[in-house]
Order: sequence, then C-alpha cells, then structure tokens
Amino acid sequence: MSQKFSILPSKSSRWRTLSVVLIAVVLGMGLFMAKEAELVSYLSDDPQACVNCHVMTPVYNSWMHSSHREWASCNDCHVPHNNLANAYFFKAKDGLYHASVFTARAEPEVIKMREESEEVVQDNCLRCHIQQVTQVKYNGWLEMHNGNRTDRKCWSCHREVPHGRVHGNSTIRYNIAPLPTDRETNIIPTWLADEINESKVK
Amino acid sequence: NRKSEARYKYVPQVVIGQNEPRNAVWGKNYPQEYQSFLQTSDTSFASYQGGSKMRDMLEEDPRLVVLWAGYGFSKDYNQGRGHFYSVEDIYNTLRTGGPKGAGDGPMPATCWTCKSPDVPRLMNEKGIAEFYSGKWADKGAEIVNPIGCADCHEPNTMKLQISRPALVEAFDAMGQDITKATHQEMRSLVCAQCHVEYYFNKNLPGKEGVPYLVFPWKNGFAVEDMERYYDDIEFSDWTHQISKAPMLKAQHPGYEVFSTGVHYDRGVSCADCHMPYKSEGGQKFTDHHIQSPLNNTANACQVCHREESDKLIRNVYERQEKSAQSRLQLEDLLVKAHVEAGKCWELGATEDQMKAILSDIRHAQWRWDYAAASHGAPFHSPVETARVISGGLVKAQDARVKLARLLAELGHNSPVEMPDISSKEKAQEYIGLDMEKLHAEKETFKKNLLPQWLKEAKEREAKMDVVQAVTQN
Amino acid sequence: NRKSEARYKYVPQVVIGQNEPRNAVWGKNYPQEYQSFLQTSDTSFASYQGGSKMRDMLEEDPRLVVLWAGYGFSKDYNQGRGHFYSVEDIYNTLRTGGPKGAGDGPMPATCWTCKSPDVPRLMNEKGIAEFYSGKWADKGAEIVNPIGCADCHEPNTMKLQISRPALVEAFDAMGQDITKATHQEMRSLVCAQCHVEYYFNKNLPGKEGVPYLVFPWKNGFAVEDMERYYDDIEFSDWTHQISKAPMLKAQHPGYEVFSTGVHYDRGVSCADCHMPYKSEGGQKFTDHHIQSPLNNTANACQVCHREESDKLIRNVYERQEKSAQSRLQLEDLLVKAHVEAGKCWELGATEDQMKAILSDIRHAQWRWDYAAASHGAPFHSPVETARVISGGLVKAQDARVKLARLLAELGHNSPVEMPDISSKEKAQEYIGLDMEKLHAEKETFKKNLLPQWLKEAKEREAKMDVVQAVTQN
Ligand code: HEC
Ligand code: HEC
Ligand code: HEC
Ligand code: HEC
Ligand code: HEC
Ligand code: HEC
Ligand code: HEC
Ligand code: HEC
Ligand code: HEC
Ligand code: HEC
Ligand code: HEC
Ligand code: HEC
Ligand code: HEC
Ligand code: HEC
Ligand SMILES: [Ca+2]
Ligand SMILES: [Ca+2]
Repeated sequence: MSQKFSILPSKSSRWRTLSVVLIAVVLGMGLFMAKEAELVSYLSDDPQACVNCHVMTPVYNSWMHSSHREWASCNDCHVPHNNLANAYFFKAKDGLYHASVFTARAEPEVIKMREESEEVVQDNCLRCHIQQVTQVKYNGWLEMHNGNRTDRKCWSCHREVPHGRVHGNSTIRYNIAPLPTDRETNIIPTWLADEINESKVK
Repeated sequence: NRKSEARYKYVPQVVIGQNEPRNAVWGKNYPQEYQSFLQTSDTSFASYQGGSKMRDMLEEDPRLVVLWAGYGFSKDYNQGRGHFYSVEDIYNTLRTGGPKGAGDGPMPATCWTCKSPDVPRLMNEKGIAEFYSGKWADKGAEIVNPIGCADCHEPNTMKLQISRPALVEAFDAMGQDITKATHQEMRSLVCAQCHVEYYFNKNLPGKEGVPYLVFPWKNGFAVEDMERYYDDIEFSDWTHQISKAPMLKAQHPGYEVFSTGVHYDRGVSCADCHMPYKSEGGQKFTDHHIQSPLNNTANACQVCHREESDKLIRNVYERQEKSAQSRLQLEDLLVKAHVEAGKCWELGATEDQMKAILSDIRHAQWRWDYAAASHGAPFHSPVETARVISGGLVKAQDARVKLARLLAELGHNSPVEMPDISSKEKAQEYIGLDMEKLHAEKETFKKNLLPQWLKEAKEREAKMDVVQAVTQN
Repeated sequence: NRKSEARYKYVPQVVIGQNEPRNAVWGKNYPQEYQSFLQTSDTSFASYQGGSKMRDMLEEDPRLVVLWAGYGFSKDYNQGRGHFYSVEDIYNTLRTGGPKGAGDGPMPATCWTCKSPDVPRLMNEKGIAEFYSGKWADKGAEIVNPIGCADCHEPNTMKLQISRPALVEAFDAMGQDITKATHQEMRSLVCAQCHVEYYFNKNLPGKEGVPYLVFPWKNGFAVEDMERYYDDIEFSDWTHQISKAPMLKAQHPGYEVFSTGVHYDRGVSCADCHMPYKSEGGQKFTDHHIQSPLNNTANACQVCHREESDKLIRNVYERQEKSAQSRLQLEDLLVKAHVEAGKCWELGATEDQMKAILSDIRHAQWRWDYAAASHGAPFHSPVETARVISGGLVKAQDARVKLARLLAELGHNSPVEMPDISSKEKAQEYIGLDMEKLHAEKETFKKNLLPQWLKEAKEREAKMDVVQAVTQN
C-alpha cells in the first residue's frame, strides 16, 4: 500500500541509493541555480534583475541606450500585461527556461525570441502605442501605419527598438557597462572623499 | 560565479592604477573607447555655430572684445573644441600669458582644474587647496595629459565617478548628496564637473588667499539665483575698462542651462547625445568621440527621433538662429551702454550718478553671458535661453535710458559716437591692447618654458611603470 | 459594397441643405458630435492663463487699457471662450457699441465674418463684398447661430471644407493653392479661417470703401513679414490717443504662430489637440467640445506623450510663465513709451522730432500684440514667441532712449510721472473713457434693437424647412 505512494524505490531495491543521490542532486542544483541566478530578484521589475546573467548584458545595454529607457522596462515588453496571473505564470516559465539554458551553458551566440515571446512583445507595443498606430486621425502624423501593420511585427520596421540593429552575445566586448548601476561602491573615490573631509576640518 | 566571470571575460592587458593619468595606458585595455576618444583630435566639422573646428570667437564677433574690455577674454577667446586639445589650448591662449617660470604669469593654478586627468592625481598627492595654490606656471610640468579616462572612470570597474571636489562641494552647498545620484544622472554629472559656471573664491575660511574653485549654486542654478549669490557677496570678476562696471563673467553654464530644458525633463543625459552607442565590427560601445551631435545625428538623435537627419539639423539651427538674433541685439545694446558710460565718466560723472547704471550693466551682461557662454544653450534649452536674453534686454534698456538722461545732464544730449569695431583687430586697438606684445610673450613662453615642462613631464612619466596584467587562463 | 455600407451605416434623419446654419439640424444626423459641440457652453474650466471661463483681460492686466488708448479694445476685451458664445459675446462687447438701428454703430458688417455659419449662407445669398458692406447693425437680424457645422463641413459627405473667402484669397496672394491641402492640413485650415491676424482693407480695387476682410500674408506669416506688409501700404488700425503713434492691432495670429512651432513641424494639427478622438459607448468620434486641451490631457496629449497629466500641464505652464515674464516687462516699457511720448507732445515736440519714435512704438507694440493676442502662442511655439518679444523689447528701448533725449531737449530731463493704472477702472479713467455712457448705450441696444433682431430671425428661420430623410432600408 505504502509502496504505491512512495516516491522512493523500496528499501531493498538497489535503485534506492541512486535515487537519493539523484534527488539530492536535483535539489542541490535547484538551490544552486536559484542562488546563481539570484532568483529573488526576479520578483521585481528592475531591469537589473535580468543582467544577473551576462548573456542579458547586450540587451540590457542596448535598452539602456534606447528611446524606451525612461518609459519601458524589460517586463513592460516581455511579460504579458493582460492579467496579473498570466504575467507571473509567464515570468516563472520563462525564467526557468532561461535559467536552465544558462546553467547548462547552452546559450546560443545569437539569442532569438520564441514565437510565443514575440506575441507577448507585439501585444505590449500595441498596449502603449495603440492610439498612435490605429487611429486614422493620426494618419497625417504617422503616415506609414495604414496598411502593413497587422501582418508583421512592429520591429520589422522599427529595427532599433529597443535593442539596436546588432544582436548577439559578444556584441558587448567587456560586459562591464552595467556595473555603474551597482550601488556597492561610491561614485566619489576614497582618496577624494578623504581629501574633501580633511579640507573641511581645516 | 558566472557573473564575475563574465565581467572579466575580456582580457585585461594591464593593471590600471588609481588616478592613472596616461590615457594610452587605459587604452591598452579598452582599445575601442580609446580609439574613439582619440578622434576628438579631428577638427574638420563645422556647423552653423558649433563643431570641432577652431572658431575664433572674437573674430566672428568683435563686439565681444568691447564687452570684455579689461579682462583676459578680450585678448583671445575661441570656442571649445575636442577634449584632445584641452592642454594644448590652455598653453596657446593669450589669457594665460607668457610666464617665464614658476610664480610668473596672470593666471592661478586653479586654471588647470578642468584640463587634465593629471589633476586628480596631483590633488591626491598634494591636497586640494595646495593644488589650487600658486600660479598656473607652477604646475606646468605636472599636467600634460589631455582630458581623459581618469576624469570620469574608476579604473577597476570602469564605473563612472566624480574626480573633482568642486562638484561635490557644490552639491553639499545645495544640501544635496551627490552620492545618491543614479546611473543615468551620472551620465550627465561627469560632464558637470567642468561644463558649469564657476568662480575663484579667495576668501574661504581657512583658505584665505587661495583661489579656490567654487560653483555658485547655493541659491540654485537659475540666472537670477547665481546673480543673487554674487551680489550678496559683492563679488566681481573684473572692473570693466570702459564703463567701470563691476562685471561678472559667466563661464559655460552648460549643465545648469541644460537642466532647464525638455530633454533633461525627460531624463535624457549629456552622454545620450554626445556619447551615443556605436556599433563597430558587430560590437557596441560608447562612442568616446565627444563632439557636436550634429556630426552624428544617426546615433545621437535618431535613436529617439525618427525624423530625417536634415530636418533634425534644421530644428537645431532654427533654435540657434532665433537665439542668435536676440543675443546679437543684446550685445549691440551692451556695447553702446559701455561706451556711453565711458563718455559719462569722461564728462565728469560722479560715482553716485553712475552707481545704478553700472549695476544695470552688470546684470544685463551677466544675463547675456549666461545665455551665450555654453554654446549649446540655444538648443539645450531654447525657452529658458530666450527668457534670460529678454531679461538682459530689459536691464540693458534700463541702463541706456538712465545713461541718456545722465548724458543730457552732463551736457551731451545726442547719440554718443560709437567706435569702429568691425574687426577683431580694430576692436582690440580701440580698447588699447598691445597684441604684438602679447603674442611675443606667448612665443617666448613656448620657446623657453614649455619645452622644459614637457621634458620634465616625460622623465617623470617614464618612471611610472605599467603593470602587465596576469592572465588567469 | 461594404465600404459604402459602412459609410451609410448611420441612419440619416434629415437632409442637410447647403449652408444650413442651424446646428441643431445637423445634430439630428450626428448627435454625438452635436452633443459634444454643445459642451462648448461650459464655462467652468480655468487654467493658468486659459480655459473656458470668462476672463476680463483688462481687469487682469490694466496696462492693456493704456496700450490700446483710443481704440475699441480699451473699452472691453475678454479672452475668447467657447464657440457656443460667439454670437452672444459680440452682442455684449462694448466694442460693437449700442447701435440704434441699421446704419448706426462703430463697427462694420465684416465683424460678423468669424462668428456664425449664417455667414456663408448670407455670402452665398448676397455676394461677398455685399456681405462686408454696411454697418454691423445692418445684418443683426440675419446672423444668429453660433459658430457651427456649416463653418467647417460639407453637408453631404461631412468632408472638411473652407467656407470663408479670406483664407482662400490669402493663399492666392501667397501663390499657394489651398485646394491642394491634405486631409491633415485641413484639420488645421478650418481653424485658420478665423484664428488668424486680419485687417479691413477699404482700398481694394473695384471694392473701394468696403471694409474687405484680408489676411496680410502676402510676404509671409512671420511678424516681420506682416509688419513690412502694413508698412508698405502705410496701414494703421488707429492712432494712439496718448503717443499719437500710428498703431497696428494684431488679432489672434493663432495659425501663423502655431505654424512656427515643433508640433506643426511634426505634422500635428489643431484638431489633434483641440478636437481629439473620444470614446463613448464603444464608439469613437471627434470630440467637438473645442476647448483648452489642459482640461482633457488624457485624450489631447497622452495619445502622443506618455507623461503624467500633471507633468504635461506643468510643461505648458512653465512655457507660459516664462513667456509672461518677458511679455509683461515689454508691456511696462510700452506703457512708459506712450506716456513719455504724450509728455513730449505736451512740451511742444514737433512731428519731425517724433516721427522715428512713433515708428519704434508702432513696431514694438505690434510685436508684443503678435505674441500675446492668440493666447495659445507661448505653448504653440514658445521659441518663436520669445524671439518676437525680444524684438519688441529692442524696439521699445530704441523708442525710450530717443524719448529720453527728446525730453531732455524739451527741458524735462527726469523720469516722466506715470499714471496710476493699478486697476481697469483707474486706467480707463486715465484715458478718459466714459464707461457709464458706454454701458448705458449697450443696455439700450440690448433692450430695443437686439430683441427685434432675434424676433425677425426666428420668423425667418421658421420658414426654412427641415427635409426628413427617406430611409432606404
Ligand atoms: C520597448 C520594448 C522592449 C523593452 C523595454 C525590452 N525589450 Fe527585449 N526585445 C524587444 C523586441 C522588439 C525584441 C526583438 C528585437 C529584434 O528581433 O530586432 C527584443 C528582443 C530581446 C531578446 C532577444 C535577443 C535579441 O537581441 O533580439 C532578449 C534576450 C531581450 N529582448 C531581453 C530584454 C531585456 C533583458 C530587457 C531589459 C533590460 C529588454 N529586453 C527590454 C522589446 C523590448
Ligand atoms: C539565469 C540567467 C538569465 C537571466 C537572469 C535572464 N535571462 Fe533571459 N535568457 C537567458 C538565456 C541563456 C537565454 C537564451 C535562451 C535560448 O535562446 O536558448 C535567454 C533568452 C531570453 C529571451 C529570448 C528567448 C525567449 O524567451 O523568447 C528573452 C526575451 C529574455 N531572455 C528576456 C529576459 C528577461 C526580461 C529577463 C529578466 C526578467 C531575463 N531574460 C533574465 C538567460 C537569462
Ligand atoms: C510601457 C510602454 C511602452 C511599450 C511597451 C512600448 N513603448 Fe514605444 N514608446 C513609449 C513611450 C513612452 C515613448 C516615448 C514617447 C514620447 O516621446 O513622449 C515611446 C516611443 C516609441 C517610438 C518613437 C521613438 C523611437 O524610438 O523611434 C517608437 C517607434 C516606439 N515607441 C515603438 C515601440 C515598439 C515597436 C514597441 C514594442 C516592441 C514599443 N514601442 C513598446 C512607451 C512604450
Ligand atoms: C511598415 C513599416 C512599419 C510597421 C510595421 C510599423 N511602423 Fe511604426 N512607423 C513607421 C514609420 C516609417 C514611422 C515614421 C512615420 C513618420 O515619421 O511620419 C513610424 C512611426 C511610429 C511611431 C512614432 C514615432 C515618433 O515619431 O515618435 C510609433 C510610436 C510607432 N511607429 C509604433 C509602431 C508600433 C507599435 C507598430 C506595431 C503595431 C509599428 N509602429 C509598426 C513604420 C512602421
Ligand atoms: C538632446 C541632445 C543633447 C543633450 C542631452 C546635450 N546636448 Fe550638448 N549639444 C547638443 C547639440 C545639438 C548641440 C549643438 C551642436 C552644434 O551647434 O553643432 C550641442 C552643443 C554642445 C556644446 C558645444 C559644442 C561645440 O560644438 O562646441 C557643448 C560643450 C555641449 N553641448 C555640452 C553638453 C553637456 C555638458 C550636456 C549635459 C549637461 C549636453 N551637452 C547635453 C545636443 C545635446
Ligand atoms: C575635466 C573637464 C571636462 C570634463 C569632465 C568634460 N569636459 Fe567637455 N570640455 C572640456 C574642455 C576644457 C573643453 C574645451 C577643450 C578645448 O577647446 O581645448 C571641452 C569641450 C567639449 C566639447 C566641444 C567639442 C567640440 O568638438 O567642439 C563638447 C561637446 C564637450 N566638451 C562635451 C562634454 C561632455 C558631454 C562631457 C561628459 C560626458 C564632458 N564634455 C566632460 C572639459 C571637460
Ligand atoms: C570648472 C571647470 C573649468 C575651469 C576652472 C576652467 N575652465 Fe577652461 N574650459 C572649461 C570648459 C568646459 C571649456 C569648454 C567651453 C566651451 O565650449 O567653450 C573650457 C575651455 C577653455 C579653453 C579653450 C577655449 C578658449 O577659450 O580658447 C581655454 C584656453 C581655457 N578653457 C582656459 C582656461 C583658463 C585660463 C582657466 C582659468 C582662468 C580655465 N580655463 C578654467 C572648463 C574650465
Ligand atoms: C568625459 C567623460 C569620459 C571620459 C573622459 C572617458 N569616458 Fe569612458 N565612459 C563615459 C561614459 C558617460 C560612459 C557610459 C557609461 C554608461 O553608459 O554606463 C563611458 C563608458 C566607458 C566604458 C564602458 C564600455 C562602453 O563602451 O560603454 C569603457 C570601457 C570606457 N568608457 C573607457 C574609457 C577610456 C579607455 C577612456 C579614456 C581613453 C574613457 N573611457 C574616457 C565617460 C567618459
Ligand atoms: C534619449 C532620447 C533623446 C535623444 C537622444 C534626443 N532627443 Fe530630442 N527629445 C526627446 C524627448 C523625450 C523630447 C520631448 C518631447 C516629447 O516628450 O515627446 C525631445 C524633444 C525634442 C525637440 C522639441 C523640443 C524643442 O526644443 O522644441 C527637438 C527639436 C529635439 N528633441 C531634437 C533632438 C535632436 C536634434 C537630437 C540630437 C542632437 C535629440 N533631440 C536627441 C528625446 C531625445
Ligand atoms: C500640441 C497641442 C496643440 C495644438 C496642435 C494646438 N494647440 Fe491650441 N492650445 C494648446 C494648449 C496646451 C493651449 C493652452 C491652454 C491653456 O492655457 O489652458 C492652447 C491654447 C489655445 C487657445 C486659447 C485657448 C483658451 O483657453 O482661450 C486657442 C484659441 C488655440 N489654442 C487655438 C489653436 C489653433 C487655432 C491651433 C492650430 C492652428 C492650435 N490651437 C493648435 C495645445 C495645442
Ligand atoms: C468661424 C470662425 C471660427 C472657426 C472656424 C474656428 N474658431 Fe475657434 N473661436 C472663434 C471665436 C470667435 C472664438 C471666441 C468665441 C467667444 O469668446 O465668444 C473662438 C474660440 C476658440 C477657443 C477658446 C475656447 C475656450 O474655451 O476658451 C479655442 C480653443 C478655439 N476657438 C479653437 C478652435 C479650433 C481648434 C478650431 C478649428 C478646429 C477653431 N477654433 C475654428 C472663431 C472660430
Ligand atoms: C478673421 C476672423 C475674425 C474677424 C474678422 C473678427 N473676429 Fe472676433 N474673434 C475671432 C477669434 C478667432 C476670436 C477668439 C480669439 C481669442 O481667443 O481671444 C474672436 C473673439 C471675439 C470676441 C470675444 C472676445 C472678446 O474680445 O471679448 C468678440 C467680442 C469679438 N471677437 C468681436 C469682434 C469684432 C467686434 C470684430 C470686428 C472688428 C471681430 N470680432 C472680427 C475672429 C475674428
Ligand atoms: C471648428 C470646426 C468644426 C466645427 C464647427 C464642426 N466640426 Fe465636425 N469636424 C471637425 C473636424 C476637424 C473633424 C475631424 C475630421 C477628420 O479627422 O477627418 C470633424 C469631424 C466631424 C464628423 C466625422 C466623424 C467624427 O466624429 O470624426 C462629423 C459627423 C462631424 N464633425 C459633425 C459635426 C457637426 C454635427 C457639427 C455641428 C454641431 C460640427 N461637426 C462642427 C471640425 C468642425
Ligand atoms: C499627435 C501627436 C501629439 C500630440 C497630440 C501632442 N504632442 Fe507634444 N509633441 C509631439 C511631437 C512629435 C513633438 C516633438 C518632439 C519629437 O520630435 O519627439 C512634441 C513636443 C512636445 C514638447 C516639447 C516641445 C517644447 O515646446 O519644448 C512638449 C512640452 C509637448 N510636446 C507637450 C504636449 C502637450 C502638453 C500636449 C497636449 C496639449 C501635446 N504635446 C500634444 C507630438 C504630439
Ligand atoms: Ca566647438
Ligand atoms: Ca478662453
């Protein structure tokens, strides 16, 4: 009876030791991955959460230098906004997927959005820009949008939005630009802070 | 972990020391940034009123000679050009004169502050007040590298950092904590170390006599705020040679004016336009060729604006032209006011009769200079720039109406004859500058003292070593 | 086919005749547009310097009384409010006086041109020059409907159309063909029928004596272009009562100033901000509640700008405040110039001595009015507005310096005493207006003549029938 619901093979089975080991490995891996990926940070909308992985640095940097920096963070585009549950579901699913690929060091040189993700992003473009691109009133202002808008993705024309035209993991050579976002170190070097203090005392 | 691994994926060639002033050393590790930084040596681009070309402002607009009569700027004033030339240009300008050795010359050591990454190094070695002390010539052998990496970066992480005390102290004075600045703010604040209005305060408690570099921001950035600051401490940069007005010189309040514009309001930083992202060989990096964005609209503007490059340039020119129109009219009135005031003195006016007039002239020209000096203002914040010029026009007319009355009282009730200032030379002659002498002094300096400085510096730098990085894999 | 099916999805209730002036008739077919149009009767919104509230401009700023001394505007001037009031307000304004019957009163019939859809109807019935002929009072019984559908729409297709000859003629004069206008341009041009600078030309060949409505655009829209136009034909709207300067009145150059701004540059039209789309019951339609967009930032601005409403309003106020600061200073100088010129005449100045001064005053005040009169200018085009005001400041100071000299020559070498104009009443008393008389005349008009007009009109309109549409399905 009890056997039926046990996840472990019977004590007598020679599989038992192996399973314990395997479970430990999976849990450990999970914990390791969670730490490695600084999992808690994904609960926030802070783009820095994404740069915890270096493979996200090129997209982070290009976003940082884009017209959308002040308006839209990663999640504004890459997570569904039609309802909250969906948002978290998608995020979790996506996050796990990224994490496993990353931990397995299986990331491709040029990352591409999956079709599913493309739909999400397209919806999000529309979420913000719906009036500009659909109201005939603004045709005079935005000539190009009459046709061709629904049968392709916005970024087939707006190719710089928001990651620029160049894609790929080694597009950022030093992978150091996001570091200024760290708040660990001060923007005033110690020697200068000391000098200023000293000069105040006098 | 993998993040730090990623951080050091590139192979550092050398270990860059704290306050390393030699840009080429940094360049070993960051060749793309360094190469683009070197491009600030290019002087081929000229726009309607900017660009990297050498622009002799006194030649383009000889009125300036009269406006600055009695002050160094009437001898020589060019528009700023690439950072590459910061040291060369301060050697060359007639404003620093022709010092014959330590202790000689018209300018204090403080003048070096915004010209080189040797400055933080020296400040660290000597102390801040000690750095500012003495003559410009005293530190000639110490400062040789043009504006560069150490002015803006921390060497280990390449994080942006503030290397100049004046900015930190100015934030303090405003009751703000600069260490709370966000990353995006830092992308403007590194520029605000230099592209700001400043003065030399010789009366700082405990530092009396030292021309200490101070940004007059205590009451705020607006033209009226800084004016009140200077009026309160009865500061003046010089006394005008013709009108005897106690004058203020506004020096490139770039950051201050920018912060009143719509781009600042929308979170855009200096680096967004002047150091946009660039792709080269499939790699993206920050373009360190700091220059007029009009030479690079594709990266500098079109990231945010989808208009044609031509149209964007036209937008900029249009704002500059409109501003120039009012600014030049204000200059005309100011020239007249100075000359008319000079006439009053000639006719025996008393200090008492002149007091209100000179105060109007001071305030009018301060406004003009605030709007003009940073070169970028008519685009960075066209509406504020126009407001400031309008204020100047009102003050200038206050002065001139009073002058007309006083002149009549002194027996001269007709337009005062204006000098011929149709060229820089004529204007300089009018204010009695002996240009030949100034040029000769400069030549002597360049023949005698300057080579000595450069030699000393070379020897000194030869002793500073470059530590090769240990490659870990 | 499905397209025409869509077009005629609505069931037309009535057949709208050509030039149908009664808005309620159009409203039968287009209830949403009509309902929103009726909301222009709401007078509850006030912003920093705009809104639909009745704003007595002379009370808010009594300097205006002096600036317009000798001209109708010094009697009464309010900020425009909703289109709903166009006819009511022209009845009420003291500028149209208190006519006792046909042929009486200070104003010509031309004044009706921009007040009602009865105008195209009458022009069609009588002819254009005939419409402009005669006194304002002559056509009182003909014009009763406030600005409405027929002013902008063709009744069958509801296409936008130009109903006023002056705009077509002005395009002709500029060598442009208004029939080539795009749909988007039409969304501004319908407004440009009225929100433009105009004058009455009594010397048009073949129409001598008729105050023919003309937009002075032949040389262009800029303040200098129109000034040259008026100078060339030596036109002046009136002679200033105090300074005797030959003055120009700028009337709401809304379209002209707007066309120099960045929104125009980017293809944004008047209707985009003042008539945005609105959704009601799942249906989208053009909001015909034409008003200050600040009462409706969600539809008017946020379509293109994602900033918080508060921030957008602050952006507008900031531009308005900066402009107001310079504009008010210019007004101060202009008041002084008029009064000083008056003093010169008093002291026996000759025409010759005054000529250049009066020309400066004319040009200075023209610039001021160009920047002020359209109310929207400080936001529609802040940079151009500032440039124009700066130009005015320069001209005003030219006048005042000359005045100071002339006054000294005439023996008055000191500031001229300024009148107390701290309230509208005091200012009007200063220029000698008999306000009681003006109000009394207006009351008489409203008691006697006006009810007669309304009665006649009612009878006339009762005879115009409304054709019920034949429903085809
Ligand atoms: C304004 C919307 C928007 C924002 C904000 C945004 N993205 Fe994207 N993202 C896109 C679009 C569109 C693409 C597809 C780009 C293409 O194919 O040209 C994309 C592509 C990507 C890709 C695929 C790789 C590539 O280079 O195409 C990654 C990874 C990515 N984004 C991550 C991020 C991260 C991390 C952030 C925040 C730092 C972010 N995105 C912010 C819209 C956005
Ligand atoms: C644990 C490391 C890691 C983190 C943290 C991370 N990513 Fe990724 N991400 C990856 C890897 C690896 C890939 C490549 C997957 C592939 O193409 O096989 C990827 C791919 C993507 C893609 C393109 C593939 C797709 O899903 O369509 C997007 C979009 C993306 N990431 C967005 C984000 C966003 C937004 C965040 C922050 C909320 C984020 N990533 C955080 C590692 C990470
Ligand atoms: C969270 C809201 C948001 C999302 C999601 C978003 N945008 Fe935007 N977008 C903005 C805002 C805000 C602006 C700036 C508007 C302004 O200048 O006032 C902007 C500007 C733009 C511009 C004009 C500036 C430029 O870069 O050329 C384009 C084009 C654009 N967006 C396209 C897109 C596309 C394509 C997507 C989807 C991939 C997208 N946007 C997603 C908010 C958003
Ligand atoms: C067929 C190519 C094409 C497609 C597809 C397209 N756009 Fe555009 N879009 C343009 C062009 C071209 C412009 C510039 C129009 C102009 O300046 O008149 C533009 C302008 C814009 C702007 C305004 C930029 C500004 O000047 O501030 C926004 C926002 C925008 N597009 C968003 C979108 C969104 C969201 C989508 C997807 C629903 C989309 N576009 C799809 C071509 C396209
Ligand atoms: C939105 C874009 C933008 C931003 C942000 C910006 N600038 Fe500029 N800047 C310009 C343009 C455009 C010009 C005019 C160049 C010309 O006339 O050729 C200019 C001119 C200048 C000039 C004169 C250049 C010359 O040719 O000599 C300096 C110096 C300058 N800016 C510094 C700054 C500083 C410092 C900041 C931040 C406080 C800043 N800029 C922010 C666009 C920008
Ligand atoms: C250490 C002081 C210092 C710092 C920091 C600094 N500048 Fe400069 N900048 C100067 C000086 C000095 C010049 C004039 C050099 C000359 O003409 O010899 C100059 C010139 C310029 C010019 C004119 C270039 C040309 O081609 O005409 C621009 C633009 C400019 N700086 C922008 C910036 C921006 C943007 C930043 C920040 C990212 C910045 N500067 C940081 C001191 C500084
Ligand atoms: C607070 C920083 C700062 C200080 C202190 C400073 N400068 Fe500069 N200097 C600048 C900046 C920024 C520019 C570029 C301004 C521009 O665009 O014209 C500049 C430009 C120059 C130039 C090149 C343009 C020209 O005028 O020919 C010279 C030479 C120069 N400075 C000399 C001096 C001298 C001499 C002093 C001392 C009196 C001094 N500087 C003090 C920041 C500073
Ligand atoms: C006037 C200020 C200034 C000077 C001088 C300067 N930088 Fe930078 N640097 C910046 C700014 C601003 C950024 C962009 C930081 C960001 O966006 O996070 C940057 C970014 C970088 C980065 C990060 C990678 C990238 O390209 O975005 C490197 C590496 C770098 N600089 C190297 C150098 C080197 C080497 C020098 C000297 C040759 C130098 N910098 C001189 C201001 C400066
Ligand atoms: C990082 C984004 C960004 C960059 C880079 C940028 N702009 Fe802008 N610009 C804006 C925003 C945001 C506004 C405000 C309008 C709005 O809210 O849509 C604006 C407004 C303007 C305006 C209207 C304001 C005025 O003064 O009338 C002009 C013109 C303009 N930009 C030109 C330029 C030019 C030229 C450049 C390059 C030298 C440039 N911009 C670079 C984002 C940017
Ligand atoms: C980009 C948006 C925008 C456009 C386009 C625009 N306006 Fe305005 N307009 C405004 C704003 C904002 C105000 C200030 C309202 C206030 O102060 O309350 C204003 C004010 C006005 C006023 C004074 C309103 C009052 O409260 O009395 C008039 C009249 C006016 N506009 C007419 C026009 C005409 C005619 C055009 C086209 C030629 C036009 N506007 C185009 C935004 C716009
Ligand atoms: C037939 C002439 C005419 C036309 C056409 C016209 N206007 Fe007006 N407009 C007026 C008059 C007259 C007033 C003042 C009414 C009053 O105060 O009694 C006015 C007032 C206004 C006001 C002030 C409203 C308020 O609440 O203060 C705005 C805004 C305005 N118009 C915008 C527009 C716009 C936008 C258009 C085109 C879509 C337009 N007008 C077309 C004549 C016209
Ligand atoms: C070319 C069209 C046009 C002509 C002709 C015209 N107006 Fe107007 N009128 C307007 C517009 C547009 C407004 C709204 C302007 C504003 O926002 O103040 C207005 C506003 C008014 C107002 C309401 C505001 C106030 O001043 O109290 C009155 C009354 C008025 N006009 C009377 C007249 C008289 C009298 C004449 C003849 C001398 C006249 N109008 C000729 C277009 C015109
Ligand atoms: C001051 C000018 C003006 C007046 C008066 C005016 N309209 Fe309009 N109307 C417009 C403009 C502008 C549009 C937008 C046209 C476009 O975008 O194609 C419009 C659109 C419409 C439309 C098309 C559907 C829609 O909502 O976009 C209808 C129907 C309409 N108006 C009915 C009326 C009626 C009924 C009246 C009188 C009660 C009226 N209009 C008065 C300017 C005006
Ligand atoms: C149909 C689109 C559209 C509408 C509606 C619109 N804007 Fe704009 N606005 C723009 C564009 C485009 C620019 C130019 C900047 C650029 O090129 O990105 C601009 C520029 C601006 C600027 C910067 C220019 C300056 O004067 O400094 C401000 C502020 C602004 N808009 C506020 C508003 C406000 C407030 C409203 C509503 C009353 C409004 N806008 C309505 C499209 C629009
Ligand atoms: Ca330059
Ligand atoms: Ca109003």
